[in-house]
Amino acid sequence: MDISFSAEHEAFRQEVRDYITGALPPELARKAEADAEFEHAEVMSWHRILAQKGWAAPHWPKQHGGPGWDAARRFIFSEEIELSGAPRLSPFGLAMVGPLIIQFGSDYQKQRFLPKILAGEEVWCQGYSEPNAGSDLASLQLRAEDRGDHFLLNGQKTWTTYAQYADFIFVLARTNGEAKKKQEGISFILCDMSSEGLTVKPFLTTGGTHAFCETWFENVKVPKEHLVGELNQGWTMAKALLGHERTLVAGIGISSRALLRAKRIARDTMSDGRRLLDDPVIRQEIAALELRLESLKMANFRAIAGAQLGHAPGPESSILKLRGTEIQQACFDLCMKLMGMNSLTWFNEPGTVPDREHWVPSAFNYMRAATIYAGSNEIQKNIIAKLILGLPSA
Amino acid sequence: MDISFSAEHEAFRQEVRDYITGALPPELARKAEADAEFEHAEVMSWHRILAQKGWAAPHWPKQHGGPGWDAARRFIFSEEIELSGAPRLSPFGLAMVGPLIIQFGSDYQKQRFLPKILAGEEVWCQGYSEPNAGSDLASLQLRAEDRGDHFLLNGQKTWTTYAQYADFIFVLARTNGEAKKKQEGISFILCDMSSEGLTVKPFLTTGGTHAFCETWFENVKVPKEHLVGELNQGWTMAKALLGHERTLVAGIGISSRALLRAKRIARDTMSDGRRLLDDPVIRQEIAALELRLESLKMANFRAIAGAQLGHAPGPESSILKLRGTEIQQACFDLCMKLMGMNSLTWFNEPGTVPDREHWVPSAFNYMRAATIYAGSNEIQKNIIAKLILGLPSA
Amino acid sequence: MDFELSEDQRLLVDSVQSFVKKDSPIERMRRLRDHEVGWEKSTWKQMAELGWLGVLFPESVGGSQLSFVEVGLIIEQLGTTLVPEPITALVTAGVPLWKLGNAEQHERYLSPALGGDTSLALAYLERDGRFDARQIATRAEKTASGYRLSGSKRWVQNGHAADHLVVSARTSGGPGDSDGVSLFLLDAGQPGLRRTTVKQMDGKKSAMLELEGVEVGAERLLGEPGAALPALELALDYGAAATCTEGAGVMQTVLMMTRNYLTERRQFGVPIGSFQALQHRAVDMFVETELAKSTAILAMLDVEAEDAAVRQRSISIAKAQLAESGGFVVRQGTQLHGGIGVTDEHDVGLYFKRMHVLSTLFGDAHFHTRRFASLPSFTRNVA
Amino acid sequence: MDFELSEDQRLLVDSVQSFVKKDSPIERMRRLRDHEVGWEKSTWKQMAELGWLGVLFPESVGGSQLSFVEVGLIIEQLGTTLVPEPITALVTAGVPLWKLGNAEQHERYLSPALGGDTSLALAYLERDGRFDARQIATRAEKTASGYRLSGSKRWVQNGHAADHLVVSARTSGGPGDSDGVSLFLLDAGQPGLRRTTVKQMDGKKSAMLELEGVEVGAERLLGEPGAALPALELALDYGAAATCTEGAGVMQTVLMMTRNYLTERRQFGVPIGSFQALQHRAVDMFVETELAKSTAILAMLDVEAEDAAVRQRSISIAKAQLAESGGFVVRQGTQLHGGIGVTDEHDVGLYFKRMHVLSTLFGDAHFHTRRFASLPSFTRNVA
Repeated sequence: MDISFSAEHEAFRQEVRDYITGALPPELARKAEADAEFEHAEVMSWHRILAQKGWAAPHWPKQHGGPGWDAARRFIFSEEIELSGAPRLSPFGLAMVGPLIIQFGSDYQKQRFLPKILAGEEVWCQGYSEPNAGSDLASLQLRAEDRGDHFLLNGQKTWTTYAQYADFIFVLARTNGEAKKKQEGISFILCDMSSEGLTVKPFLTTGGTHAFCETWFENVKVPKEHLVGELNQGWTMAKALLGHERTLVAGIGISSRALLRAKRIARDTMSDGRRLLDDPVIRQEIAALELRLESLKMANFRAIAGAQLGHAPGPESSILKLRGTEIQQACFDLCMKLMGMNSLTWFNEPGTVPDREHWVPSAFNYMRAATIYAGSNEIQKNIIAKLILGLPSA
Repeated sequence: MDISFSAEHEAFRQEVRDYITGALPPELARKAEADAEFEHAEVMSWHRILAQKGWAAPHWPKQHGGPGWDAARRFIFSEEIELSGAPRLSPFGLAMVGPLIIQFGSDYQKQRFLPKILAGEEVWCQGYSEPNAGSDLASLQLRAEDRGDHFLLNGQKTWTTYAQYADFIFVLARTNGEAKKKQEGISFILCDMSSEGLTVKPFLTTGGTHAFCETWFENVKVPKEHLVGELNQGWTMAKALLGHERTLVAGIGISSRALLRAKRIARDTMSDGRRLLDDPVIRQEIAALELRLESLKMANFRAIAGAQLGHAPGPESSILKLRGTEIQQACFDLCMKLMGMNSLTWFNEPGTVPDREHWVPSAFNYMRAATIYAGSNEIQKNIIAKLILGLPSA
Repeated sequence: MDFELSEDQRLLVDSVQSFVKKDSPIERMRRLRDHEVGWEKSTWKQMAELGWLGVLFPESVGGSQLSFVEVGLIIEQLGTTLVPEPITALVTAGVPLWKLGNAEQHERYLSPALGGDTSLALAYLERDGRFDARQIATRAEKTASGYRLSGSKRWVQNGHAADHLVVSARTSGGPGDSDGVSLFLLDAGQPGLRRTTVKQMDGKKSAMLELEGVEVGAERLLGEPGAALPALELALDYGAAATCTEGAGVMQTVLMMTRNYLTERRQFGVPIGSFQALQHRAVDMFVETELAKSTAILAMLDVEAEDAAVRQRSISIAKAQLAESGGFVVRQGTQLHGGIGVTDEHDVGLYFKRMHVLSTLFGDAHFHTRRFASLPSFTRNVA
Repeated sequence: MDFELSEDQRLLVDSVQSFVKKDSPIERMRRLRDHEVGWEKSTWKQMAELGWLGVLFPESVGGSQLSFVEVGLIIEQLGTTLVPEPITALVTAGVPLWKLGNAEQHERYLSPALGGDTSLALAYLERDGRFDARQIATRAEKTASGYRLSGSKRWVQNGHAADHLVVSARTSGGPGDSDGVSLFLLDAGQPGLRRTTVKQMDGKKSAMLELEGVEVGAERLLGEPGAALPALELALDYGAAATCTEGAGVMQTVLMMTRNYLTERRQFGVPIGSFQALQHRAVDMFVETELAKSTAILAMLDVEAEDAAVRQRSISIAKAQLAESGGFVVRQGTQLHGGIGVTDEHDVGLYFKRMHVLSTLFGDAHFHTRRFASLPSFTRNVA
């Protein structure tokens, strides 16, 4: 057994760190330092920088433009990006539909879509949830009627994050309303956002930033060649997509960065004539959270080591999203607590509080979404109860 | 609004406190000081002392030998007994079957049973749960066949606490196996423990003390006049019994006493060359628990004030058992933590640790039962979800 | 012991409930959070006419001097729709003004506020002070005709809109000393006073103050020089009690909002409120709400206790419980709403934000737990 | 990075698993807890013959010097049935004996223990020391021929049965000093040494020691006088690592026991494991178990780190996590078993008790969280 990254991996980490420091444009670096929310254009500019380096899609195979990294390198890269505060690239193309197309897509789809995803020339969003199909995704209602050479889409998707910027959306749509089980009769379809009949309404998060949208489809035509996989096999596609990169969902770097921020706030905040960091109660509280994060990191390392050997994700990987998101929230809760009255600030009031604290309240608010999106933690627990613990269904 | 007990009530508190100090025999007082487990005979001797004073059954009406106290006095009395460490009297006669007989019993039952319960001359135990009917009490299987002038009981009861000392047991038994709903067809029956065919096997708790028993009924004859209420109305009886004294279930005095114990342990334990009580982290932790207890106490006061006015128990009373038992456990968890290595002690090793700490590990272990017995906290939550929040059934 | 409302109190609660329903539903707060001031003078005047602003203060200054219970009941109901008018600021600035001020000061500064014609603010927080009113560096130097104030104050609730401000400054001693804290009355337009309006997370506004050699006459001093700390700490406990009652209103609202959502929202063919794990979470929200409501009553009653140690103990219990219970209730309320809970469009986020602010104002859980543990009552029977 | 077991390690785990199944199921521990000693010499010898006692130690003293990973794997499996033989005591006493002892001391005290002919104990805790090895008042005065030891030691694990004891005492300095701590080798029957056997909560036995002027020769001193603290602290970290791995075995067992109970126990006509609130609780148990298993690996590997600060950091992470996760898992495991969970007849209570002991031995969560926060790594990039 060996718990440490190899010398090669550590050298890689240094390379990544150095690269980020050198490549991140000054304006982005300033925002990164404050953990400010990046504009979409800024994210895409960083995407294109990484793409030039060949690092935009760490988990794509080499023949499609990936860097050919192992699981450990992918983890290190992801952690370093998170630690640096640099923009995190939109996952919908790179981490979701891209790998699915690589696995199940037609040659046409591969040629048409992959290069532009990789280069950051086309932006994607995800059309899964609907107003009445959230946790119960299989109840989705968006209809895709077969009209010979095309599908005709009618219905609504919600939580279509960054749809306002997207060139394409991938949707789960009902292609057979008469299937016995809800999960059957669903297809995975790629749709151009500029299609006639497609409208998008973005709305604000509680963090005060734009992320989610609602997207309506009214007689939207989609060519047949935009079906991924077989007709009515969309559920299988969706499950395959979920299986990608399950070792990166803990957000270790995000939490580590937030925790370091907490310590620095505690260092720079006075209370009772001493640094808050030197208040034994505060120090113990910060330490307790860091201990939890370190524990999760170890679980994550186990998962990576398994992936390195090509093993299927073990039980330890199923806890990463669950505890990872809880710890991310706890880190921002802690920052808020340490900020005291400064935690009342809002991001559109620069100068009110130190730069380091400026975006914390926004993140604190929006961070509540972490335990909701990508399968709420309640749904995660249902799955673990059934699949790992083998507990009986209700 | 007024949050404080009246001067009269405060005087009553002092009277109770003085009385306990004077009346508790020295040997019991010594055990009380250490929170040692009392022998059954010791509990009964204290029962008889209280009975002579007329205080054994605070919540019985005057005509049956109760002291005629209001809800506030009953709370104060209960709290002071808990705070003193004096034996808590067995509830099965005084608090459970006694009030039920007063409410629903026949004249014969009242005359036959109540005086001896009050005087501590006959000991009772409870026969509700069965091996396959715990949380799902309505599934009970103990049969009581109608044999003209008597019932014939066959089956088994479990968690018959203190059955080894009991003269009588009250049971829920199935008198109609063909009722439509499980809750129907159950009767509430009083049974002499010396009956032929009745056997008891006591077993140890994890605290190392005797409490629970299993009790078997093999063709046990019970005279018809020992049926309480109507035939097949046992479920109504059981529910009525649960409604008694819901303002005393939080165990405020128990937790207060355990918390004071924790503070004294912290005062007398050295760490890093100073008292543990002066360690800021420890002090904050004790304070946080005391704050929770004080909050629960306020909720309890609201419930008492309502009962004083004869109101039906409000929503605040439903939380008393739930949070009360959690806080009781937390208090003993805290004592154990403060004891450090001394928490490894066991009660049959006197002299190993200070008297104050001697029984803590036993109580810490057995205290786990608090969130299980008298309707597990999970069942309590089910009830609140349905009855108070009105959430839909599964 | 009696937790029943009197007939008058019940009527008062009814009237506030009908006000929030009719005149200030949550949509009003939502609209006003983008407003420069964040609240409306007409509504403030309406509240004064309803008799809500003066309940705590004596008749001599235009109040009805009932008790803080009435204030608490009003604020609790206003909390159910996050009504933005600055009543808590009136209480915290008004209390030291009332306790330390002379008749002239009362007439000039307090009475107009109780009449709804002006509003007040209390400026006591500084950068390195955290929640401690003694940790101030602002100085008030004696001049020939009065005092010259220099320093800065932060997060002055309603400081952006107040006509008059009660400002703490040292007339002697250094940061952390109990003696030497004085309170002064400043006008909003006082020369040398610079106010910067800040939009808070909860949509309310406050002000950062710079005092650049503000010259005031001796008649602006409240009470004896250097002796204001007890009244100031009393004022902060009044403020804490107010946040506890407002928090009770917030929690009760989020609890019912969540309960209703669980009942209406369907997934997997059933209301999600039929899922046991969610039911139990809702029950925990209910339990925490009841605990916080219970300690809010404690705060309302004991804030007026004669013995400062009794008052501080009860306020710290209630404020720490508010933070714990409130934090839990709004977090779980958000979680149980799922995706819509983290959109700005849904109301639960407004309550989430406000609850964080309430937990922080006048001392967070860490501050109050420590204060609780430093009182003599904590080691009673242990010494 | 590699968490795979080697082929040899896998075989080792298999052999321990088959041992606990066949030779030492939980019933054996249950029987032995009423036994005067609490463990059996024949089994101890058997373990030695299986090669389990010497894995950590060099071949020169009769060991096989693999690594602590092998020790940890053995102890983890032994933890699944609470096997009572004193391996952790052997490790904690054996490590300083190995590190500081000379060849003669190794031969006389260490080798027989590794051969299963004797057992060892480490006596370092005192009344006012809590978990800190430096806070000791026991003194070793220099005599003509060696040392005279006076003082008392508490909670010496296996101290009641050990043939030889490694005992800490001050040759200089006072409580709290890092310098001046020395370790001595005592025989069980040493004149002036009084041992009182104590039955612990978890059914194991330990000893309280009184050292009433115990005279020993200089050859009983381990290493240089006054310089033993680093080796002693190393030994305690080995002990902590051992409790982490044993705890992992305990948690995994309670998790599976609970899972099985939830699957088998029926109420309301269905298995209670179909109730969502109980399912989610079981999932939380699973999560905590996985976290503790992960940090147990960290402890196993880093306990042998050359840099003491790295070792201390990893051990403190693992030990604090053990306390948190373990406490949660056994509490919920008990709760989900309902009534039978609090009877002495059911096994879950045995694991509940042992977990408390494991959480406490070699420093509780409070101790390790504080140690973690006092290491330089805690303020790296923050200074």
